[in-house]
Amino acid sequence: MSVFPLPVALFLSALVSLPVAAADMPRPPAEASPKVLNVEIPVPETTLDPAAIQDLYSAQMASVIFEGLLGYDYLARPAKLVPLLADGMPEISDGGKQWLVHLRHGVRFAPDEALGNKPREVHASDVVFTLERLLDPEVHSPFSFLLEGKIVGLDAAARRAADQHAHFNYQAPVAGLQVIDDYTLRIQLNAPDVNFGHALAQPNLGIVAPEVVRHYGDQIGGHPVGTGPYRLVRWVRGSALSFEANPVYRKRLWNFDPGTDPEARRIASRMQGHAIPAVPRVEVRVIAEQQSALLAFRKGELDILYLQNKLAPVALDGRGALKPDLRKLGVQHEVTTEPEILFNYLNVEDPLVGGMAPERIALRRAILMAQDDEAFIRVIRKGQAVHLPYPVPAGVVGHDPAYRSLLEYDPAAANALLDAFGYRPGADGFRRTPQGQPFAVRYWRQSEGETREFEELYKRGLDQIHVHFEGHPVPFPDLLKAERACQVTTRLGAWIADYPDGDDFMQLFYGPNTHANNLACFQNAEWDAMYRKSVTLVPGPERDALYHRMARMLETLGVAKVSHTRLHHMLLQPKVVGFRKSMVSAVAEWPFVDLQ
Amino acid sequence: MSSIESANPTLPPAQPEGAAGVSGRPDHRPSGTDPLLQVADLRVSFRDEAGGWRETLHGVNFAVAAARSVALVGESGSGKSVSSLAVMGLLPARVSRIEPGSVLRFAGQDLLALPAQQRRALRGAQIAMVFQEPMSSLNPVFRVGEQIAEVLRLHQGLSAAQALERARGLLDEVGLPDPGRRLRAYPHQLSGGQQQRVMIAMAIACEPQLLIADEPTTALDVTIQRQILELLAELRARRSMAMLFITHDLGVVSDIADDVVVMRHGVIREQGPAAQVLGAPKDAYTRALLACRPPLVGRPARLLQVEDFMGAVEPGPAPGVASVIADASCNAHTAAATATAAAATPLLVVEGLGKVFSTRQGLFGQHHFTALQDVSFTLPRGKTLGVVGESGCGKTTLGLTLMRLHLPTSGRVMFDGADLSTLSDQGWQAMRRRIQIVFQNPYASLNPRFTVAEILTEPMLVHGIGMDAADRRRRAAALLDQVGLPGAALLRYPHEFSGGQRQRIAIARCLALEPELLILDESVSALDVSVQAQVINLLRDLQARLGLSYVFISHDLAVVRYLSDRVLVMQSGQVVEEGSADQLFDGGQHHPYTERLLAAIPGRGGATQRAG
Amino acid sequence: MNANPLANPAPQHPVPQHPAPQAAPARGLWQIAVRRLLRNRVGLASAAVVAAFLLLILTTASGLLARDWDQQYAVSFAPPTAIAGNPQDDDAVGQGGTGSQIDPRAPVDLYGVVDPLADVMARIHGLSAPQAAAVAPEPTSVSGVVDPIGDALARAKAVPKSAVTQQRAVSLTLGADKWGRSVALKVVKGAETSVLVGLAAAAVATLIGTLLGALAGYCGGWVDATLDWLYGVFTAIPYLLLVFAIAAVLQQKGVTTIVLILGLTGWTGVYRLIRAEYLKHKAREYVQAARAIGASHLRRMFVHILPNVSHVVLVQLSQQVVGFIKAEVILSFLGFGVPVDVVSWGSMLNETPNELILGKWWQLAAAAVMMAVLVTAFAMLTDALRDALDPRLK
Amino acid sequence: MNAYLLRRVLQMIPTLFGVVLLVFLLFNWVGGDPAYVLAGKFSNPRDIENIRHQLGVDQPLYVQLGIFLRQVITFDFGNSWATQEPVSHIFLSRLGPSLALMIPMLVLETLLGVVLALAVAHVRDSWIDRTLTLLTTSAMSISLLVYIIVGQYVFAFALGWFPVQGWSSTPQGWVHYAVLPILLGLAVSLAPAIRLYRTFVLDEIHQDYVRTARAKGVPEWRVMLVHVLRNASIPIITNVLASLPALLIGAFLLERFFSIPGIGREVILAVERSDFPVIKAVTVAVAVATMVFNLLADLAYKWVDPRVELS
Repeated sequence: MSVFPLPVALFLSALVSLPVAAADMPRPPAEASPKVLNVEIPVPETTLDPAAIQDLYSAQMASVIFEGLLGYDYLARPAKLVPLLADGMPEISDGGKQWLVHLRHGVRFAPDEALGNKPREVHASDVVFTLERLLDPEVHSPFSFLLEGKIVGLDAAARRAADQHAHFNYQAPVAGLQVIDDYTLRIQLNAPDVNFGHALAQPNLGIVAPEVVRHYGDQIGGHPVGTGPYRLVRWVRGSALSFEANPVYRKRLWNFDPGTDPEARRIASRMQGHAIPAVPRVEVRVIAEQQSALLAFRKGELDILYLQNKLAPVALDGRGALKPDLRKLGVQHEVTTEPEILFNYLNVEDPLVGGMAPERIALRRAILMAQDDEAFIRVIRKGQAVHLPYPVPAGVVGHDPAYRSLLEYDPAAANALLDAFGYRPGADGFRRTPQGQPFAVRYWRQSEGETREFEELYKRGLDQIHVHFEGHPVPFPDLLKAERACQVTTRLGAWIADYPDGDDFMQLFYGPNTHANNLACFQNAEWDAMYRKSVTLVPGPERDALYHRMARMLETLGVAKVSHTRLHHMLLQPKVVGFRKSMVSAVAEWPFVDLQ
Repeated sequence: MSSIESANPTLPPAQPEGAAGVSGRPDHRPSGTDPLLQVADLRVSFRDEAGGWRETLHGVNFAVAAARSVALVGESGSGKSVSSLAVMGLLPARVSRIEPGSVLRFAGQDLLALPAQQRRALRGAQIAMVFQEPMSSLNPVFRVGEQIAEVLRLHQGLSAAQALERARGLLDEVGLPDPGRRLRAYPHQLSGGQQQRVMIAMAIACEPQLLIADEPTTALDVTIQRQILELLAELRARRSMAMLFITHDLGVVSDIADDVVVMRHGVIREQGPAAQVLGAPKDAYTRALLACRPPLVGRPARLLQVEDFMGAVEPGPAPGVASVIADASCNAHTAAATATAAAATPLLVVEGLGKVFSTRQGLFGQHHFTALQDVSFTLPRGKTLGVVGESGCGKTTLGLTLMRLHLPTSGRVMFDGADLSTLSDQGWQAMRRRIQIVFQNPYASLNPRFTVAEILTEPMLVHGIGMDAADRRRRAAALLDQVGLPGAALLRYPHEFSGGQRQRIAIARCLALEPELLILDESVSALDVSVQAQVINLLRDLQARLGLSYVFISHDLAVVRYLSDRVLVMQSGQVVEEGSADQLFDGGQHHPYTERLLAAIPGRGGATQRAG
Repeated sequence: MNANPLANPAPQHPVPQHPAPQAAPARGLWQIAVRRLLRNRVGLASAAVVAAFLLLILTTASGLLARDWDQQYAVSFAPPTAIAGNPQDDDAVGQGGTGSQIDPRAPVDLYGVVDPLADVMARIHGLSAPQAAAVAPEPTSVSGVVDPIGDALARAKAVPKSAVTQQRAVSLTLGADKWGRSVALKVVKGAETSVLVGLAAAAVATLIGTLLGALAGYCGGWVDATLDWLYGVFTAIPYLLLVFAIAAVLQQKGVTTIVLILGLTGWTGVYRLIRAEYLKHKAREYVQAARAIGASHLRRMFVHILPNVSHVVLVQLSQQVVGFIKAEVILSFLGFGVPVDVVSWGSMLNETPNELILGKWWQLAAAAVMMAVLVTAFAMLTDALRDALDPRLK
Repeated sequence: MNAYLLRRVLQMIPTLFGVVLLVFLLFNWVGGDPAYVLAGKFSNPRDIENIRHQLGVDQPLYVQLGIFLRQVITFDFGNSWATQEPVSHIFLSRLGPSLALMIPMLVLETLLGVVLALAVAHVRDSWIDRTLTLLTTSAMSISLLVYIIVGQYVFAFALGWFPVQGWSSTPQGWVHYAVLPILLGLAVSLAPAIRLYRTFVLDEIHQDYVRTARAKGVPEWRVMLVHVLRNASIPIITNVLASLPALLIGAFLLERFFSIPGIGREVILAVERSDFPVIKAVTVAVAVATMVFNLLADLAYKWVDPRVELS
């Protein structure tokens, strides 16, 4: 008279099936080998195909498996390009249009079944393949912009494939990509481009082997084979990744430029001459909920924690220093600012707030002036952000720490401005348009995640200037779509540096980028002319002056107001040495750290 | 002797005394004078809704001597079941209690003083019980064999195999054919009679000294009822058990009991030897119970009712009510119909009526069940056609088909010259008010959320009878009067009425439409005998006054005979015999099935004749 | 069942009793149920709690209470008064305070850009010079121009920013949330939203379920087959995905959307029960009797059967309310919560994971306790209702 | 029996078609356009168009529906749009953690629920029963979210009894990581289970056969554990089987808070990314599982209740 045979049977079968599933899983830390670096990422990775990667954390993972021709010096501030797979920096000629790259000898792809389980040396043809692949329509790389319009003949080849819905022809020669020998490549650009070196340093242009890509077909994202310091040994998608030192990695020693920074010099003095990578195994876990990550760090389950500013008050005291309990444990703390901007923009094409009539400009400026950046930093960012009025953040070429905004928080002035332009309050206390129509400003945000408090703050701002607020959370894909279609009235935009140059930020308002990155849909001939001129200038005072005018115009016309940039707190267990926050967020630091 | 019993000529002999001693029976058999079971001043209270206690047994005294059979007789609510459960120790805990001072002695032991453990050891071993509903009283998910074996293993410590072997013998003893196969059957695979035999086998398994049988035959068909009674009597004799037999049917008593205890409202009205109580009842209530059953010979104009003996409790239809009925048109109409009844065409002619139910079986297969087959009869105006048969014979299907609540698959129903089965929906709606039905269960056939006024005015509303709400209400009051209920009842809800009163309301609802034909589907079967007599009297009264025709469907032959002019005997969807009511009961040559039915009437030739 | 309380359930064949019509007033089944409910002490206490909540909701809905829940009363995360005086300034954050030092009126270099609103801005800045003087020593604009909205502007500036901060309380009865709003007011106002969402969604779900269930159970045949197919489809789709899908269809965010999401996904249980009830009652003799007297289908469905299954509907309704009040919390977590200008317990609880780890437990406690009290009371009331309405006990 | 099975399986087809149609309409009609997510930060309309073409979402709806139907029939949903991981692999690899969490939870819930329900039903209407009813009702009225937030904070962080989050499917890892989520899930689900099973048991306790058993002298424990339980297990088993398909989606909140790579978390991710192939596959799989388990429930019904005829 057994009553529960079925559930029991299922339970037993589940137990039996566990060891099978375990083949895929990382070992728990309890039985891990002595030197293991445990790190977390807050968002599940998507793919490890460098070309297809679009998110930060996948890029970080890829950055330790793949290497590009160039990279960044680990210690140098501001960011400094250094050769990685290239043997020395490229030789630039033809007024900046011709780049001659020499490849390092003896660099080998990690063994893989696609390569006959043997390591294979990297040749120039692999580089060509990698560059071409970024524009292959079938890859639809989110980072194709790195090369788009830049290399002679490459765009035409890509368009041919796209128009005919055909495969990209990797056999057909591209005029701008000329293999001279196995170790030499000549790249011909359409126009001089001072930032092309940054493009080559992106993890998305980590060099891949054509045989591997062909072997795995659409599953290439699950089989990364690169030349980098680590290789992926276990992968539970969206949950955990285990890396081991790449056994065929070339001999590479710690040798970075600390400059004059004392902290960097301290790190350098300790680490110079160390092997790269120093830690044989890295365990990466996806921890979506922030407090889970912090709790895990406190329990010693994580070695490195990116302390998101929501939780900063738990670990930091009022002066931004570690709290005593953590200090007592010997936890190390590193603060940097993110190379990013967060900015409120208003859609210049919007039927309600858009247009260049003075009263519309006044409305936009009033709305922006009602946004309390200080409250944003204090309440939402828990103080872990820095007010930033300028579109180019610190650490990025072109930044001006002395810049002052025209649109600082001043609700009284904003009210006066609206009064002056005839936006008079109606019976309900909310302002009407000068024509006497009631109106509401629709604030967009993505419905997932924790953007609700952005909306709350925005509403508090509008409440102060008696403008009717309408919240509009939508799923992220819908938000992107609406933004590209210039349907979003206003939103808190965010942009993180793809490469550490001001141009990466200024292009956000370039007229022709409307329906792409120009989210405010701002199109102004004068501004666009200035932008076009800025692209041709080498970073320096002349370009800075241009940038200042461009930034100011965004304010006078009420297009956008840059708000802040986040502080990036890294917490490190005492045993972690050699850590310095990477200047480029997409590059992971762990090949360069060691555990005591 | 039923065929089942006679199929087993070699019944195992009763166990000798010695064997019983081995099986653990305590050796203090009561002496000749000391009764086996002594119930003295038994008072039982139940918790009422307000949380207080209400006494329902008011000091009951009776005794069961060893090897004697005592019948505990009473209508529902008399306390007879409570008494038996008190003896068993099965009264529900927390909501009931036995008041101090009550005495329950069994075989010299004070039952109420026994620890629960010993009390439990008595149950099933020395006092066993058989219940009314064999289907629900058997555990549906265990095989019959396991259930019988359980009691043997519990009380006699037999091994599983031994217990099963004993169970097989017991099934054989209670007359179940092929006991080996039955052991492995589940209760639902057996018929009601077989289930009751299993229950009895379980009860006698440990050779109890006392068997309590609580209405063990009420839920069964008459022929089965007869067999079970015979089986119980035989077992009792063979095993010299004492038996406490609980029933509402005095007819059964004469067949089975040595002594009779008559109860009403928690008090004992009369007790004594069966012959004395049934033959020369001293108590008015006992006399009433005996008198209110329709007699099997003769046909008095009116059945005697309890009130006739004990003074009015419920108002019956006062004679001469018809003259005060307000709605004259109603009577005019029916009176006219009655006047022409004899000369005109028969009201109802049924020709070759058939009904087949189809159920899907398997992927494509269909299973056909023939509920009615080639049923034909004629019902003249103002007359009553009785339909008798056991459950499943198709008599209810016949009634529903006449009402077009089922559509016939063959044959036709001609009502006043119109073929009902071909009638359009509109035509049927108009015709519908002329044919009405009264169902068996007065508790289920009245909408519990309607007041009596709503119940009575609804048919008028649907058929546009009456000028306005006030008029309809007036008519409703008149209808109540007609069935002998006070006008104040209009404001009340069905649950406030007794079964007999509810059945009157159901009849009044039909009368609201001034029908010509009433189909009475077991309409008095669920009622206590005393109430039954009232309703039967009412029906006869209404027929006389309004000229109604009845199709009276029942399994109770005595009632059918009393009410009907002609009788159909049905078996398996077919009419096996038709004839006038008196013919059928005259002792002449009949269809074997009819003979069986007649033979099964309880107490035939016994108590009822005396009463008649 | 006073006459025979042996309580072997035989709902179709209760033992007859003989309450000859008495002088007592007639009692319908509803009155009996109410009387039974009144006698149930636990049920009565629960009803009192629920009634208290409903009263609270009436006061908030009418604006008598908690109208200004959105106002900033205290400093961010001001603790409850009871535990105040235990300063937690160690996690007050200093680094980001830079914003407060910026003077919005200080002149800036336009880098040669022409400001289309230069005149107006100059006037505004000039007018506000007296207030701005303290922090902006060099007003650049002309003064003395009489501005038509000067009064309003002066009023607007009468309260300097720093003063506002000083006025804010350092502790509140139940503490404050991150914006300094009173948790007490939020939890009271949130009750309104949560209960209304629960009631409205339960009404929608029960209405749909009852209608479809009645149709399917009563009509049978192809109607039943079609509705059963629909039921099968709805129950086969995982609930979570159904929520997402319906949320996607509804697009708009708001309380109505939540009600519809819950209602459109929650009807299936009611449907199944009501369908079964209708199947059962359709065969009952009182319905057959109604058919015999010629009552129409609609009449039988809604006049005869519906009142007899209404206790099932009522119990379902109150069970759904309980379920939906809880579901609103999960919807909030999934991003389908109430808009920011509305507060509900779900939106409050959704803020708490981050707060708890900061040691700010009071919002979590307030919302969780209020919700637990109401939901418990409602559930107990539902139980009492079911007992009171149970036809078996008649 | 075989005919019954065949008919039941055939009956699943229209339901499955309804599921397919509903999911297709709901997500294709109004669901987000994944191309915008996949195109990345720098994208232009041409990129979007290209991606839409590659995903096939620029095809007419009926063609897309046809493709969907083919996918359902072959049970091959291709690759995830967001990660290019084969959907079948997503399914298989995420199922383990979900089940490793949910099955123990269900087993414990059922066992404890039944034992406690029997105990409570045995002392029905006593103060123990009333107290437990109040306790379970209160326990049920607290949001799942509160259990998780507080439970994780108190037991994992403050007390340090369990790891805060993480996952591993080795037996040791399971003991290490799964215990707290299972206990929290149990804390949430046990109270409703007890209440439900209590009503099932009470329904049986009032049946006539229980009285018969007592009249036979069967001891009270045997009445409860053998007679009552066997009958009460009919609705219990049905209930347990009916809740099995829900295991596939799992306790997504638990998975999310404890970083458990189960299907529930994957579903939310897929919806956030408009990863239609994953959504479709999960929906269809759960729908099929639901129908299969409904059938199993009916068969189990037949198995425990000899009265049931399959027709």
